[in-house]
Amino acid sequence: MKRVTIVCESLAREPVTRLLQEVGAHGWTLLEVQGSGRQGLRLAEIPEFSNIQVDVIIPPAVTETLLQRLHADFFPKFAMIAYETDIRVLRPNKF
Amino acid sequence: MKRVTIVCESLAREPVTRLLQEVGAHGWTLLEVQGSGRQGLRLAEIPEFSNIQVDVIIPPAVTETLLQRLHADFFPKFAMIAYETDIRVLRPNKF
Amino acid sequence: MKRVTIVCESLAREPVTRLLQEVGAHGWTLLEVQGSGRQGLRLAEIPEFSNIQVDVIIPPAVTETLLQRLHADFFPKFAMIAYETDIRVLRPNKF
Amino acid sequence: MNSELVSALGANLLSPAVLFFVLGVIATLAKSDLKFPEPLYTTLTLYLLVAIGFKGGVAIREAGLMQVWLPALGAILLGAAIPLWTYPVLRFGGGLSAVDAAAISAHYGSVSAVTFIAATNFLTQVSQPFEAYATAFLAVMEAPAIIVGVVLGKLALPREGRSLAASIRGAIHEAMLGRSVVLLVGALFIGWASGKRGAQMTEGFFVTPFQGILALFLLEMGLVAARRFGDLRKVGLFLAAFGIAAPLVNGCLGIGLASLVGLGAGGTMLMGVLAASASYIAAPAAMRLSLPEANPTFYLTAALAVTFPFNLTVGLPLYYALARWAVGNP
Amino acid sequence: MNSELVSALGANLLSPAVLFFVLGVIATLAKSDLKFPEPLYTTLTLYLLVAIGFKGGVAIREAGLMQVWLPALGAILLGAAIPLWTYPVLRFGGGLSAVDAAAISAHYGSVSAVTFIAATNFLTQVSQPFEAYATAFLAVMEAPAIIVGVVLGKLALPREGRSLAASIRGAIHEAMLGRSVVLLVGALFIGWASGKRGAQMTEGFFVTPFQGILALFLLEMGLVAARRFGDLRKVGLFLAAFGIAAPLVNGCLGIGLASLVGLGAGGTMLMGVLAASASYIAAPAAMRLSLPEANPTFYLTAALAVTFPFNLTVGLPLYYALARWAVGNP
Amino acid sequence: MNSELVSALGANLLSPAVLFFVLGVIATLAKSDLKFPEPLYTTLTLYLLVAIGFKGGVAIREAGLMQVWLPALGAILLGAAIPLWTYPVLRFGGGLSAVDAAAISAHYGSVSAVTFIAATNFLTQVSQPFEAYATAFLAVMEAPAIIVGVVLGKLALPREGRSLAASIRGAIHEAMLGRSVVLLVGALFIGWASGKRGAQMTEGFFVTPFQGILALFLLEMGLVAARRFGDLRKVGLFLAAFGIAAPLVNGCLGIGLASLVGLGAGGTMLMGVLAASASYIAAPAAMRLSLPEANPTFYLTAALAVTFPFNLTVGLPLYYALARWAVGNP
Ligand SMILES: Nc1ncnc2c1ncn2[C@@H]1O[C@H](COP(=O)(O)O)[C@@H](O)[C@H]1O
Ligand SMILES: Nc1ncnc2c1ncn2[C@@H]1O[C@H](COP(=O)(O)O)[C@@H](O)[C@H]1O
Ligand SMILES: Nc1ncnc2c1ncn2[C@@H]1O[C@H](COP(=O)(O)O)[C@@H](O)[C@H]1O
Ligand code: NA
Ligand code: NA
Ligand code: NA
Repeated sequence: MKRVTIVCESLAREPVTRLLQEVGAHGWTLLEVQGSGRQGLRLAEIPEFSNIQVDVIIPPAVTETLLQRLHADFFPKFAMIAYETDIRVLRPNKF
Repeated sequence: MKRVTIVCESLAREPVTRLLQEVGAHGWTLLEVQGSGRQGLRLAEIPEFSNIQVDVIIPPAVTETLLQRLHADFFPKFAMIAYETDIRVLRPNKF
Repeated sequence: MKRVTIVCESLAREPVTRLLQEVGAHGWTLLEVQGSGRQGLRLAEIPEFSNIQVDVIIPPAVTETLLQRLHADFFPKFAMIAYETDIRVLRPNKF
Repeated sequence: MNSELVSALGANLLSPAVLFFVLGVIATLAKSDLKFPEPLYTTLTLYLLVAIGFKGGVAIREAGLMQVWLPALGAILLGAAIPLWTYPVLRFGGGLSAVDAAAISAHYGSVSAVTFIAATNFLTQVSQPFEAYATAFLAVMEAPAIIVGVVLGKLALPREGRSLAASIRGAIHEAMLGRSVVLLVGALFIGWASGKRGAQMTEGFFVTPFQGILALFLLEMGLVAARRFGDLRKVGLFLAAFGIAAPLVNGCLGIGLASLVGLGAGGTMLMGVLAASASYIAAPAAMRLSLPEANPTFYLTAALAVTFPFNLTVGLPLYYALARWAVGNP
Repeated sequence: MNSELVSALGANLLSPAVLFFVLGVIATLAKSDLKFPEPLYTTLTLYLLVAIGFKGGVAIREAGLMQVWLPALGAILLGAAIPLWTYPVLRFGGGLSAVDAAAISAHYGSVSAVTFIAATNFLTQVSQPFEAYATAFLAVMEAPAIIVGVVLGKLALPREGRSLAASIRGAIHEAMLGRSVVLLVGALFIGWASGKRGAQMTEGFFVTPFQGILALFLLEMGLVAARRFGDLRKVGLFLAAFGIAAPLVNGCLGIGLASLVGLGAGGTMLMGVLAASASYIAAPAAMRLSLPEANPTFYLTAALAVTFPFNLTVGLPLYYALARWAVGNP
Repeated sequence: MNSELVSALGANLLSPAVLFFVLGVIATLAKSDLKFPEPLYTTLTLYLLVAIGFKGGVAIREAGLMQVWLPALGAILLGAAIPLWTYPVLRFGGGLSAVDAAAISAHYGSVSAVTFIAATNFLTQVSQPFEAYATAFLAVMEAPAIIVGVVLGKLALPREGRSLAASIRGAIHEAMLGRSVVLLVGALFIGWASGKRGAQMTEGFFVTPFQGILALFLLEMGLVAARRFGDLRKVGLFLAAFGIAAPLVNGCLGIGLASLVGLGAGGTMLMGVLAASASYIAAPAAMRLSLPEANPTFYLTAALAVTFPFNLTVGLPLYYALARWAVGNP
């Protein structure tokens, strides 16, 4: 199983979680985070301009679709990074 | 070394950290998170009904015990997922 | 690509992010976390005595420098753990 | 009584507190992204519990414990007794499983502090004096029904590992040392110990902004409650009807009891409100830990999406009218 | 008028609100680690919007809708019209790209609630009565310019996937159901519905601590604005100058309009302030979602690091002097 | 004096502020899950520092700087001098390592703002007028002992990489630009600049709810302090005794100094409280960064689990009695 982690500006919350549903993820976990990157510092002081991190556990097949969609539709618009980690889950049939 | 990540309803906080101590973990890191899954949306608005994520670094041997205990005692009771990642730690003798 | 995760007392925030810049990281993501370890419980109640987690994505070469610097200059001074995970990033040229 | 009821209803529905609740409901239904940060929720509940507890303690000091013990005992018994009628109704009338019936019963025998606070606000607004020491009844009514509910539920489950006694100990610990009871009972004691002097010193914080803060908090409650409206379909018509019928019945029981032990119109209404209200924080938390087999969708939806809004909008003026009629104060 | 302007300027610069703003700026420049937690920021904005909205609603009830509709309509038209002059100036005078010019125009046609609130504070301080229902103008002026700005920007972009109509619908949704509009309009309605009674009940929360809370919030605004000072180099001299010239021009337009529709000196100043202020929350959020091609550094730096501090310190007394002169109240 | 001490002690122990502190202690000891969210902690400290600083600034403006400079200078010298006696006692009497002795000394020479605020509260409660400009002493006493402590500690350590001068510069930066100093000194200036006018405008926020907010904050401090009680075993009896003896000695030093420079009973008590109090936020943060070799368990437990509760409950009335005696005001 794979964990895909997306760190992006919090305004992307709605579209990102909608995308996760579209590609077939059964859930997600969301954190409010601070960050620094090409688009500068985000201190999580004003909710509209802070960062979120979304972790989603999906089967490898779904990962490809998800990363492609992120690449095509999200990266041009939002301050965002995404990466994938190999994980071993308990109760894999859940995801 | 392994990192086990547990995402669960915050009411499980006490029992989960107690379990970690029982299986011999020397520490843990805890985050307040939001989430969506089979048991619906958890927006982290009311502390009693929000989610936490617990990360624990343990040797592979301990992982098995931990995952088994989670499977037997926790999964039937709590909204929860758990997964394991391979990591390389600095100062492994600490864990 | 590698993800290095540092969990440490929040007073180390300034020096840690400065170090990341020095070793050449192009960004970082920071979370406020609670924790338990050798130095006791940190409940994230008083900001001065709480914990942070810093995740940084860097090429493998940089990882070594970073971990060495952490080991030499930070571990003797601060309550801190650090570990590394293999990840696959979207748009690797960004990091 | 009728025209009075209508005017009380109007006054309640046009009070800022209720209107902010409605705003919260509308904002959620309109899919606005309005959301209170968790620390604000926690701060507001902390404030409301401490403020109401403190003022209640000062009132107990003034009234003397002799005035308080009898109705408080009645409140405890009433709380413990409510599950005894709701359980069979839910189990056999509604066809719910034994654990679910037990869990829901625990919620309706226990109390909602916010409903109580809104009721004191309502009484202030209609200029009806009331026994401020009634906060003591709030404090003692949270736990009994939770314990009874856990016992009922555990009896229905196959006995395994943890014994019944251990479960009940767990539930008692939860019910006694939960955040809300500690704050409420602690503040009651502090109010009692520091008395009028203490009340004067803290008036600018515990009294001056109280009604406004309550209004703000009810905005949040509107957001939270409306997010559960979608689950109404899942719980079915029976439970939705129960969520309105139970407070009506329990409200009458509370009002009857209060007029028996000799409370005035204000205190009688408050006892009615306590009986009518359903817990949606303490009881769910206790159920998750002591009766995890029960389905949270049932008890949370009934308590939060049906009973709470009903009591807040229509219930308060109704219990008030009934209380006035019961104490013969037309 | 001159000596009056000087004394109003002094009074403003020595008011706690402005001094706390300056403290925030200094703390950031001195590299102090002072930082407000996000929930506190959210709570303070929530409070300020609800309090000002509620009081505005009470004022509308008292004044009657007949008094309000005409200037409100004027405010809407003014907001929508401002981008029509700022867009060409930015595009052709400043050489900015079409999307950036459109996005910045949206910000200057829209409004800053905090600037408005600081203006009411200023009026209270100089004991100048004002039409409290002016909050209604604040509420209706947020959206129009945002929509106009999105249209201007989209027209300049190559047409792809999402149609212009869909973008505009998105922007309207953002502008209408964003947190700030929901809170402000909701509180306006509640103030209107609960009237004087409601005002009395919540006075201890919405009025008593208001000025102090505003001062605390401006400390945070000083921290936030000063963090953008470093970007001033990136945006260039033209945009910095625009950030001061635009509010001066728009302020005059607002004051002219207000005196035409017959507002008093207070209301006239407030209309001037609304026109002069630039949005730095609602408009940026809408631009990120509806016009992501525009560079946030431009619009945020201009609105937050130039226009907001300028209006708060020098602008308020200036618009006040102009408003008094415009209504012939020397 | 004796019977007065007893009655002042009783008044203090039954004040809401102290009782809420005790509630916090009990809640932690009873293993309740009561916990304040971090943003609430931050907000409460922010409020208390700004409110006390602002009022102090207004008082300085009224008293004139001529009144303030001499006792302020005394306060600075006293703060810097305290480590000079505590260091040898801890090092040679208690057998602590040089770094630990230096770090603990820094804490006891520095000050606790919350203890000071509780003292002003106490004085208000017993209707004792006091020099409100004493907040200036609080502001200037935070840094000196921290710098002296770092120097003492660094001298004892083998010289490596970073020079002594660099360490001290680091400590000064920490001590001068830390959150608490910025807020306190900033608010002092603002109070001074905006004067009576400013005080009137913000009274509903900085004065009206002040005592209640302090009580709520002390609930949190009770939770926090009690969590350290478990470490008392680790630090040993000597340090526990030091945690009570040091404030007594330092309190007398402060009271002696204050009566020399001619402060009244109120101001004398406050100077005593400042000398007696031990820092538990600013000093620990500075030590972690400038003297990381020192063990935090020692200084935090002594300052937070011993000295703070002692001063709050028994110390305040005691220093008050001593101050009245010292200024010949029986
Ligand atoms: N190298 C990195 N390591 C960890 N997080 C990063 C890194 N680069 C960017 N981020 C995160 O991604 C967010 C958006 O990145 P950017 O678009 O580069 O500003 C930043 O605010 C950080 O939270
Ligand atoms: N596929 C998933 N990816 C990431 N997090 C998940 C996923 N499924 C569930 N979770 C997290 O686990 C919590 C409990 O899951 P559940 O029991 O399915 O409601 C959710 O609230 C999420 O935070
Ligand atoms: N075994 C572990 N697993 C996960 N996190 C840990 C572990 N040990 C320590 N930590 C984290 O690292 C912080 C510092 O650790 P320590 O220096 O051991 O107190 C703790 O507060 C935890 O957040
Ligand atoms: Na009930
Ligand atoms: Na404008
Ligand atoms: Na001291």
